Amino acid sequence: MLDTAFSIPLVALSDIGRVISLLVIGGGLLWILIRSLRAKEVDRRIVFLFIFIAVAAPILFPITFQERATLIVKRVFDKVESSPAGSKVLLAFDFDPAMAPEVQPMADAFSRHCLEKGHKVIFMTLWATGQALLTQSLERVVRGEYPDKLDGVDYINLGFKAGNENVLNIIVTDFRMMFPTDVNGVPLDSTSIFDDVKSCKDLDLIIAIGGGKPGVKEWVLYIGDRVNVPMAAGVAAVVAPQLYPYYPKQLLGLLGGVKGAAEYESELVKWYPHLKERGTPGLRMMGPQTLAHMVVMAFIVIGNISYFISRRRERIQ
Amino acid sequence: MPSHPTTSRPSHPAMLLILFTFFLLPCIVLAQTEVGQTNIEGTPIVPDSEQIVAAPVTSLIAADHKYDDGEMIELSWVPSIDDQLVDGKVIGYKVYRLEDDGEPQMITELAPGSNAYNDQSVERGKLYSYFVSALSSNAETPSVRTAPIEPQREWLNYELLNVLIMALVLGGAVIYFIETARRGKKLFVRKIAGLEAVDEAIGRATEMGRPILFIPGILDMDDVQTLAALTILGRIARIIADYDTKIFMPVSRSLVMTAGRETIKASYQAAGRPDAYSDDMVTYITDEQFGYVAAVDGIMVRERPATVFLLGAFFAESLILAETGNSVGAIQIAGTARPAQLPFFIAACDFTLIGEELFAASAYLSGEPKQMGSLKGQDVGKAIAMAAILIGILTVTIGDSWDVEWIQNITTGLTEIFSTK
Amino acid sequence: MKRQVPLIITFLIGMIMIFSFFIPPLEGLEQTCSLFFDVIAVFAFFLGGGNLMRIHINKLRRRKKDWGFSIVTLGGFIIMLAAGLLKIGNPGGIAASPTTEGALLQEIFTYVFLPLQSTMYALLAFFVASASYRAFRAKNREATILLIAAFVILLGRTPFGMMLTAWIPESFSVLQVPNMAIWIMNSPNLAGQRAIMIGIGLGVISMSLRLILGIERTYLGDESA
Amino acid sequence: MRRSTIIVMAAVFGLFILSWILRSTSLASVQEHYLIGGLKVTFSAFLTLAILSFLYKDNPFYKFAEHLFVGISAAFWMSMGFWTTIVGNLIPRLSRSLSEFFQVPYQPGSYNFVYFIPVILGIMLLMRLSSKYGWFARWPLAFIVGTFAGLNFVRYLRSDFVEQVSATFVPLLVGWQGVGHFVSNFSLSASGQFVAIVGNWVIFLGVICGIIYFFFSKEHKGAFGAASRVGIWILMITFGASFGYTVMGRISLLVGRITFLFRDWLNLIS
Repeated sequence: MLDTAFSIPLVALSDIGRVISLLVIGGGLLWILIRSLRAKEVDRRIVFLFIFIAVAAPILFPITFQERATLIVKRVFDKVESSPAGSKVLLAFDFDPAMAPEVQPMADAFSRHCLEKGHKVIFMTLWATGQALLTQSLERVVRGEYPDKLDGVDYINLGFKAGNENVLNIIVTDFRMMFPTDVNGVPLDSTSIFDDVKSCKDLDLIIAIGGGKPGVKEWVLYIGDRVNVPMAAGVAAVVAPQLYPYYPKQLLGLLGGVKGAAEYESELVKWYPHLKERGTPGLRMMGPQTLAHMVVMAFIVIGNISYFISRRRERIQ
Repeated sequence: MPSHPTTSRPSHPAMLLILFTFFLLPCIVLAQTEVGQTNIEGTPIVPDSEQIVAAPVTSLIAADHKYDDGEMIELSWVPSIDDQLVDGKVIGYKVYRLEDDGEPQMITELAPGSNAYNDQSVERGKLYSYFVSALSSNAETPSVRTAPIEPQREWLNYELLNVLIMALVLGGAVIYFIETARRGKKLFVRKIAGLEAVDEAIGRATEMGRPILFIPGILDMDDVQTLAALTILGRIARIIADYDTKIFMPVSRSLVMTAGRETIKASYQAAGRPDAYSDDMVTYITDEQFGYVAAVDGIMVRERPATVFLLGAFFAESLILAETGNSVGAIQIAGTARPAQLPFFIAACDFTLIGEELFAASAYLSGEPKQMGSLKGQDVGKAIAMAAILIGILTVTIGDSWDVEWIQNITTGLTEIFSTK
Repeated sequence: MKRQVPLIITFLIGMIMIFSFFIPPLEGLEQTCSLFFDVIAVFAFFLGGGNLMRIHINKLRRRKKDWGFSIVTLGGFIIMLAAGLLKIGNPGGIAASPTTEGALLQEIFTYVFLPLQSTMYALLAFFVASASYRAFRAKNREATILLIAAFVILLGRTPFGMMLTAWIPESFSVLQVPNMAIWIMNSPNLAGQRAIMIGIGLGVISMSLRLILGIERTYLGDESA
Repeated sequence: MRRSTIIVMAAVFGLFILSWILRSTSLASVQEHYLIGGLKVTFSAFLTLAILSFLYKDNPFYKFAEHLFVGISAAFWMSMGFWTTIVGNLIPRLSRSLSEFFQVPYQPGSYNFVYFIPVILGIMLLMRLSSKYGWFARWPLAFIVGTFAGLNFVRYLRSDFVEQVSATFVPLLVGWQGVGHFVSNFSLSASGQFVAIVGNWVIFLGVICGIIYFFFSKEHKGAFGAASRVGIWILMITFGASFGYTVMGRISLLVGRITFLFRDWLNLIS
């Protein structure tokens, strides 16, 4: 905790930092624009440098924005919120460390929301690299924040199995054939959460979090379309557009990228204000995102200006 | 299952066939399957007067789950009238089962408000009857028992009959046109922009004396895009063998390595130059996506290929590879059926095969009748889709706006054919 | 033997998979095949490891260019393999999950694998920018359409989009940039994605059919082998 | 090796050793094994920067990181596959004594012998490593191709063909209430008829024209050619939208990495 005496210059410092970084980025872009007007292309390394600054500066000197949940996100939130306590929710962590910065905030928000509501949560992953992440995030979110929730009763970690969509093809009719035990070797039959769960048909909600293959599409193809269980998804922004055809018939809602996570978080802290202290990584990430977006857009504009100028010169010659 | 009224008049005989099989057959089957209804003889246990007694559940029905291997019996009932949120006497339900008229055994306990349960622990060849007890704080009121029922095995999942018929129609069309083409009929395939450039791209590499890099995506042999890429590789390797250019193919799956070697070897043999082939042309890197990308990026900047083919299933690496390839000045021909990556290929590569074009490419390159025929077969599928969409949209619009019943019926029928839930 | 047997296997397994979708009693068979596949997939990982060893040992032996780095690969491979297969340092012993906190595998994962993988992925941020500058140019009508759509969505995903067009009254709200972005996602994007999806779906269907029927057999190599 | 290279390498190593010492001292009060803790974070940061250095140009640090990555990842996949599938799913079905050794619950069953089939196929796959019996690998290959061809055939047919067709049945007039109403409300809300109707028309024409673009067996000219051109425009909008939507995701990955460098390594932010 900082003293008030300390915090004032610090606030000022971060303000100065913000101004300076904006000046650097703005000035630099102007310089590139002028170069482009003289029909000189800039080296791609300079473009790289700009993105680095645009992302790094708001991390050092945070900028935050307000978010409001759009319908496609709100529907997922409402489903989790309106399901009766004790509903069985499957959370699939189908991502790897590389994708984690983008989808981990969603995974955390879903886990917290389900546990707050008293749902029973089944965790699993189709990615070998997802299991290590799942271990970490259970340690941090579930055991760290909800120590009174019991393994095997309120939640269970099935871990990873090799075989991609084949795993889904089996659990759609039988969990125990694929997962005789949970990740720690405890037989499913001895856990109360699996008492009346034989297959995916017995779940109340499936939330798939992913962004690659196997991912949400495979969940829809192999599970969602075969069983009558509502399904929602949180995905990396890159795959969200191609999942739109599944909404709202095959997917009840969809969180796309960090913005989706930020929207879900904003809804979550509105209903559960005490979750605010646990962190809202999605909302926090929107600062660097926005600035970097502006830089990318500036580059598109500058690129086109220089293209038109060079084309006109060619024509004149 | 809603039955389909006869008011719709499908013009095509095939459509008529589909409608017939899809709507009539299930009705027949439905009529035959047995439903265990509530047995009137069941008598509730008369409880002590001090006990808080909840009214029993009513209308308990046990029915075989449709279209499975006899693995499930579905129970449904109307909850007890004392089952209310506020001041309700019911604190839960217990489901009991009698196996072949044996002793009742509790199989599960359910929360208040429940009105259904699926018993999945049943076996074929045994008779089961059920009753459900409403629980109050200190008493249990059983319902009447259901008549014994046996879980049934069904031999065909009629809910999926429309998919089966569609499979037969599409499969039939593909096979029919393959046969037609084999009998020597010339089939037309439209130009595919990216492929016109293949010869030129290979020629360029030959002139510059620099290698050609072929990246078959990062998925295994279980993905059709990888297989399509290998088919195209077969054609490209043939040209390369003729030109005597160097080809290099780093892969991220050991099975793809196996298949890639077989493919290139076969092409070199077909070109009459088996001696020029070497196993070093295809190297396995690692299964890990970004480990692979790191290595391929390294290869690109060190080997400086003149031409890069990026054909197959790509994910996030698409842009990393395409931009690195561009930075070393390579001509790049890309193609994938992953819609998410197409924008990056379109932006960063010289030519891009969009979606299905990847599958069509091998047909276009080879000109083999079997491939051309299957393309034509696919087009039949597209025609069916377009016709269905056209009719569906028209009837939905007219039916909704002017409330014409028989047109609405066509919509319902068409929706039934094209949906599976 | 070399060619006929594989073709028969593909045909049989493919047919089982298709028919078990429609015939409930075959479901068990389909699932057993799926489980078989999972096991074979693990052997494919082993084949991959074997190939990796072979390639890099070869490189070392022949002193090819950059052979020194092959030592790094082999070293990393062997250490990680030992850590994983022997569960070195796993606090829970042999029964515990291989990724238990504190196990050597998990440590290497967190401090070596994770930074490498996520940084490699993060390179994309840079390449997106360089592609925007270099490639997103209104060269022709198609490129211009792509550019405009990209620009609207980009703008709509930032708070600036809202700020710029907040003055537009509610009855024209579709012209506000964030709403325009939503509309593009829900209408033209959906249409395009669906067309691609249907096309690819048919492509997959006919390719699968050709494989099962043995019409497509390039992946097995050619007759002569 | 050139002298300048050696100087650069030495300088980089010096800096990282310095960072290790600094990091360890700052960890000394929190961790028991602060030297190792400091080394782990510093090494992670070194690898992160080594990969980023590729953006400038190829260099030995990148080569080191690349080769290390390849080795480690291959072994990681092998280990995970072994423990989860071989030990988790195969051994419990094959052998009681092995199950006891690995402490997994044995699953007896009278048809368990069939699980030797994948083992045999798997071993055939490994024969690929031998040049003489390599052709045996075609059997498991055929098995895999067959499995997925079959699985994909029906699943794509259902979810990406059949379902998508019926999902496109959208009304071209949504609750028509006259021209006045139609042109007076351009909002995206439920009452905005204009937007809803135009949207559905776009879906209708877009899907049809898009499919026409993918028609291969008919020459694209005349009305068909015009429709196919509209199709490619729709596809271009789709790709543009995908690109725009994706940029944000890509940026967040970099945010993750830079946060690691600033927070875990340099301790600049909390």
